[in-house]
Amino acid sequence: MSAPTVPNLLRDHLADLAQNDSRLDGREQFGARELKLETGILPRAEGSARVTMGNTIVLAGVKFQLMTPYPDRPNQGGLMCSCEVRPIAGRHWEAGPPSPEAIELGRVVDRGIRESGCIDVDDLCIIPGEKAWQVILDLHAISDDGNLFDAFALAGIAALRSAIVPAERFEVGQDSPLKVSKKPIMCSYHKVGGRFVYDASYKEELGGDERIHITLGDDNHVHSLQKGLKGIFTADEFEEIMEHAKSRCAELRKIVD
Amino acid sequence: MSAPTVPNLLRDHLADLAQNDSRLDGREQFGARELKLETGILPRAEGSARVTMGNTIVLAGVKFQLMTPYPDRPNQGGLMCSCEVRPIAGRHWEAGPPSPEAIELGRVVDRGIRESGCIDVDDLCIIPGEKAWQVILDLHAISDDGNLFDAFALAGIAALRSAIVPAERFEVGQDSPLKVSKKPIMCSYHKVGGRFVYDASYKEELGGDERIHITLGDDNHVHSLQKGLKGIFTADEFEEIMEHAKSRCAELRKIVD
Amino acid sequence: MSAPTVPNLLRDHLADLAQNDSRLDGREQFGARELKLETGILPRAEGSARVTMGNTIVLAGVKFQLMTPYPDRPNQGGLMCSCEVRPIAGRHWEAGPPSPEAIELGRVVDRGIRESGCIDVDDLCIIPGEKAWQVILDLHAISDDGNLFDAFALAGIAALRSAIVPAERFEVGQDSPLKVSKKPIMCSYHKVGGRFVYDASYKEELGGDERIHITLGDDNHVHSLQKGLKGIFTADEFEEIMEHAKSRCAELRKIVD
Amino acid sequence: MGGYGDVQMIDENGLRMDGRKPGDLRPISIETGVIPVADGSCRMVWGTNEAIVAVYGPMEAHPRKIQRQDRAVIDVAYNMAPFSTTDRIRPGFNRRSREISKVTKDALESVVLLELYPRSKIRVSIEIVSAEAGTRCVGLTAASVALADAGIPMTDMVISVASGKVNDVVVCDLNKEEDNYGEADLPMGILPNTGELVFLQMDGDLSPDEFKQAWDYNVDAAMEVHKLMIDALKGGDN
Amino acid sequence: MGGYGDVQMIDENGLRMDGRKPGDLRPISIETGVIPVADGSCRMVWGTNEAIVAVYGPMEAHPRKIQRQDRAVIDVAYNMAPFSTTDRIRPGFNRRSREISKVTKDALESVVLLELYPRSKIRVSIEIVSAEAGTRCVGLTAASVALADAGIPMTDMVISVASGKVNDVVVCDLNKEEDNYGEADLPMGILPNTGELVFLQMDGDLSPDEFKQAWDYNVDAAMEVHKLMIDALKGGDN
Amino acid sequence: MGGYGDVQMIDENGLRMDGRKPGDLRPISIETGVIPVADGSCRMVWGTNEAIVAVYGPMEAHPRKIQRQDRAVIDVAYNMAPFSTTDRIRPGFNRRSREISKVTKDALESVVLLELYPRSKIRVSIEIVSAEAGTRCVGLTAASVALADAGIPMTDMVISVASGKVNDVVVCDLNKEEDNYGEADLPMGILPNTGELVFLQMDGDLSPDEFKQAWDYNVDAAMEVHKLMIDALKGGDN
Repeated sequence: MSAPTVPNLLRDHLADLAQNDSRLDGREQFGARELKLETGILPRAEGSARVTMGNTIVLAGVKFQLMTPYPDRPNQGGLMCSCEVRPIAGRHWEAGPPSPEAIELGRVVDRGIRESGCIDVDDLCIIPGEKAWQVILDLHAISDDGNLFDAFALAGIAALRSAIVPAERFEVGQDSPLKVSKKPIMCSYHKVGGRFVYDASYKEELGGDERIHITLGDDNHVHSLQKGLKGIFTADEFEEIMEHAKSRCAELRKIVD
Repeated sequence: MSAPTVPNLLRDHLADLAQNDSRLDGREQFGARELKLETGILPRAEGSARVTMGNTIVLAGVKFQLMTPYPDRPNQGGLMCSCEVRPIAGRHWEAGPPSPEAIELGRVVDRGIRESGCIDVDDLCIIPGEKAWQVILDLHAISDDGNLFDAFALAGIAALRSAIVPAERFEVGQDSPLKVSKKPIMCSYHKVGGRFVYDASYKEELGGDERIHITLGDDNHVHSLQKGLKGIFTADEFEEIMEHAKSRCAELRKIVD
Repeated sequence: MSAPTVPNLLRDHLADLAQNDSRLDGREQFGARELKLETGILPRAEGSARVTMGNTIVLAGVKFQLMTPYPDRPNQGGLMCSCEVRPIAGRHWEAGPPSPEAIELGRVVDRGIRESGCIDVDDLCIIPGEKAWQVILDLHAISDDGNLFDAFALAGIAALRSAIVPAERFEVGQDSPLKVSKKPIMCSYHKVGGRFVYDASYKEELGGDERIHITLGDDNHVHSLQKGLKGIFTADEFEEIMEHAKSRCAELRKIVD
Repeated sequence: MGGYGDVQMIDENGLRMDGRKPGDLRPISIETGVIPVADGSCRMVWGTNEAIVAVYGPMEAHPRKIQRQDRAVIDVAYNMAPFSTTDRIRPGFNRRSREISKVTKDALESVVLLELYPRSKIRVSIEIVSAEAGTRCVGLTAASVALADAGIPMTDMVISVASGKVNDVVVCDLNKEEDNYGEADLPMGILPNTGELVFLQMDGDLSPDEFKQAWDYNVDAAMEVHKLMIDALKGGDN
Repeated sequence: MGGYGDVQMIDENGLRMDGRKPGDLRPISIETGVIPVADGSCRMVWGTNEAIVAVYGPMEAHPRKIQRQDRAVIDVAYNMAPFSTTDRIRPGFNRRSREISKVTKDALESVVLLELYPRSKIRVSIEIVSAEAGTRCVGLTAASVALADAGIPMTDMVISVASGKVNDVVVCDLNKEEDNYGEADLPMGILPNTGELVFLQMDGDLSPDEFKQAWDYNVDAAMEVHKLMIDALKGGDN
Repeated sequence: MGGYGDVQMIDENGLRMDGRKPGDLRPISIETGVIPVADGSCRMVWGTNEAIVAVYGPMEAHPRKIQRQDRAVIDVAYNMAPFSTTDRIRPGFNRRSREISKVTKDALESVVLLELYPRSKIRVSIEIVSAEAGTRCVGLTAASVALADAGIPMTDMVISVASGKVNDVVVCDLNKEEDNYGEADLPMGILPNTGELVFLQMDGDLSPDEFKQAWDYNVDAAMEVHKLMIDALKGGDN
């Protein structure tokens, strides 16, 4: 992502709105944009999902490969999560090697899913020491109007939960659904106009400061956190968004089912 | 290749010449530059050729490696064609990763040779599933005064036809000539001054528009086509150059013998 | 390293000093800066050394890996020497792929150590054709005030001589000291103010011309030479610095013990 | 072209494995405005292919060295998503994608009125999210729809179709198996109003007569696709 | 987080394998001015971790496109030396290092008075020459000491500590085995004067109560480290 | 230097495997003007080595940052063609080629009158199309001929030769087997008119006496090669 000069007029406007407890599109501080989740939409992928959050659209696709287990973990397969934001997604995304922003995006989404332990890598073993499944989750942005983090995380877990292990094509047994035992959900907050808002749009990201990403699992267990960008926050601010994340994650978890 | 600003004076001059059915060096529309083909000129290569077309000079060298056949094609070896234009070849060629122009050049020449089926990859198998020959054809430009495509294609097929399989050095049998069953020949045409000409010089390329590359095999079978660069052409224009290509390829096919 | 414009004032000043047989810090032509060599300073490395030469500081660390011997050398392990100068070492060193200067630096230091034959690669074999040690010497600059070449070479041989082969961790026998049979020592000379000086500082390098690196072994055998940068020198000049190198290498060889 | 094998791809009635006659196209659907943040966009589903295209611009061309004083440049990035094929594709540099990006750019620059936007850049991003032979054709055709959707003036649309040969029979609009086991592939880019060409590739083996048949199939198919494009653009400026 | 296993990391007396109580820090030593050619520098030894940090600048920001008209930028390069770990690390590009460099930069830019140096760059180079869990914390903390050593004005220092969970016990300042076999890792970057945060990451699994305990350990530990930093800087400008 | 082995490379009469005496050069032929589109060029065949060199310029130096206000820079690219050796060389980045390009540039910049062409660049491209030990010497020597062919003013030519040691005998101008199985290699770049040096490398093991002998062989050989160069340039400006 190219670094746009900080747009001071936009910052001022966002600060004014915050004073009146409003946002560019009229949402409340923790209001969400309209959300749509569709699965099974990519014919060549073994699992797939499309998430639409306002004008933000992302795709997730799951593919499988056979791998030889690592010598020190002969009973385990692997889960890989790869994240690309290509120029299609917005005029601020450019071709070339991944920017620091894109690397962070991919790693944070990956950690949220992986650290929840939703995929049991022992289940992916076919013949110990010889053959195991590698599950590859590819996240692909189509339209970036802000908050790619949450859109990717949601599309990712939904695609995994829709995936069929293609054992027949690889001649190692019968096809069966991939076992996904948990539903890690990410909620992201951006400091805009001096306070944290939920599900920021691209313009709010552009005129905002730091962001915090929270991934929660069942029983509100914390699986992953990340603070990004320049900015200072207090323990009280964190506690406020953590409270919101607990209720919002619970809502989203139902949608994934 | 760096993108020179379109030289409008040159374009005008080329258009004037075309009006009078002439070219910069006095050739006719489909006239060719003087051509020289030499083989066996590189002592370290198993097959080699040098092609000189006017002031354009290229080398081709063939090397062999042992490979393990791909699991799904246990009876096949491989043919790889690699094409480099390094700064030696002209002041408009620069060091660095291959430009889009160089990538297109390599892929078009490669397809012309590969798609003709002139090398039977089944013949390259030594022990099914275990050992096969990989034939590597490297094309190397020395002096670029235009039409590298045809020079590379001609040097390539000639080098392959001169190649000796180095079985003794690899201790897998007796040396023998590489079997090359066909003679695909490429003819290239550039739109210059509003009409297509054959065997364009570098200045004609610089002041011209689109180009069309035609590779023909025995009995005028078409093996490969490519239109390159910005430009529109009609079916009639294509038919005219296809007719010329048929007769010119027949001439060149004799030279390769 | 970025190429600073040649600082003409500095060159003039250095020429004046040379006229009076002096140097920026008052040293004589062949005077050395204060030298400190410490070994065993990196807890995670199997061998290590820190060399301080005036304000120049470098680290060397030795690691071991198991390798499969090359088919044509079934009884040999390997020695690899890798050299990095990262931005920490000075404001003139920048991030990114290694500059031509850094590549030369690494290759010259590597050759000095490798060509002396101080590590007998036959000794590194564990099971012929199956398992051998690969010794990896990593050189890391911390503070560059000139003459990284000599600092790296000295740290490198000292780190190797302090290394313990970690056979127990790899379950292939008992730990034992790495056998290092020779002590190659490098001395570097820079043409500064029209004459060669020993152990140049960064400012002398900046305002100087060509440099010559000499690596000598036992009995003054020559193991490696390199002339770097633009500049012309005479046979007499070379003989003079070679004489100094013989005596200085003998001194340094004692320090390594 | 993977070569013959013994795969039978045309049945005793002259029909193809998916039931098409030799000259038939696969089903095609076209949708515009699918990317809210883009200046123009198109989703084209063609058989099991799906291409999504965004157009951004005209915008300032940077870096400066790609600028042309007298016209705009088109920057095309064609890419296959990792999950678009049976075997996953590793992301990253890829000569095939670079070449397809270049020939697509060459074709589009032939019809866009570039001289209206000196020193500008028009960015065209083609993502293949599902692939089933002929993706370069689908991508190029969808790109011309997306340019129209963005309101970029063009002399004509570009429609791209690939005919080829399987079991010695010339067929229109190769599907995946026909592409894998067939003997030739001839993709063309055709201007529907004049029948002129801006894109042409071919590889394999076609006799002169077969070549003529494949060419004609492509031209006829282009006219058919053109109608669908006009419908999708609702009587727009083509 | 490598997951449970059967490794017993807390003994019957509630002590950790290296003898620490759950809330204890590893031994820490701090030294400044260790790189003669740098504008500021710090060596921090923390357990068996050793980080060496150099600060260069403020200097002209180039290439031009990274310049900001109204403030300085900080360019952070975090790197692990090849010999810093049990298994050698291959030099070169590495997504983990890029991400740590970025979050470190984000944290430091939150406290440095950037607007004092418009159009400038401050270069911070962090080399981990010995690694034993928590290197990102050691690097960030040492970087804030090196910035102070270079005389760069800051609103506060940054102290970074990681607490986590092993054998279902929350512990402060994870060591290598605890990091490998533990169940969670929560690194934070704390401003000692206000208790505010500029850096936060976490992965693994923590219940709400465990999370609270780990957070509190980090805040307390930061105050302890702060005293050592002040000593090292000899009552400097923090 | 591959090390001893038991390979016998000097026979009972003191002759080498290719029949040369210890001080003899391999056969050398030199041709200029071999690249029609270049400003100067040279093909040098030396034993089974073949180097082709093109010189372009002086021309505007770009990118701007490589420009020097007071002189020209020489941009040298040394490359071995993939088919130049028994085992094919993969094209692409290569530390050995980078280092040889650099030392060749350093040697040529020592003799070219750079200050005549401020802010300019002279491009020297060296392609080794057949390799048989000593390619860096052949490339550097051929480059100085190509510069003369381009009419670039120089204070002197550069002639480069490598002597070395095989079976404990010092020999001139190592061939491939001598280079592979020999014990030392000493390439030097010599100015024939003054005997000064602009290029020097060495690796292996030479006693002080052996070193002296190898050095003398190189100086004598350079004078011999110089005559061939003058002939090739037909009494040109050297």
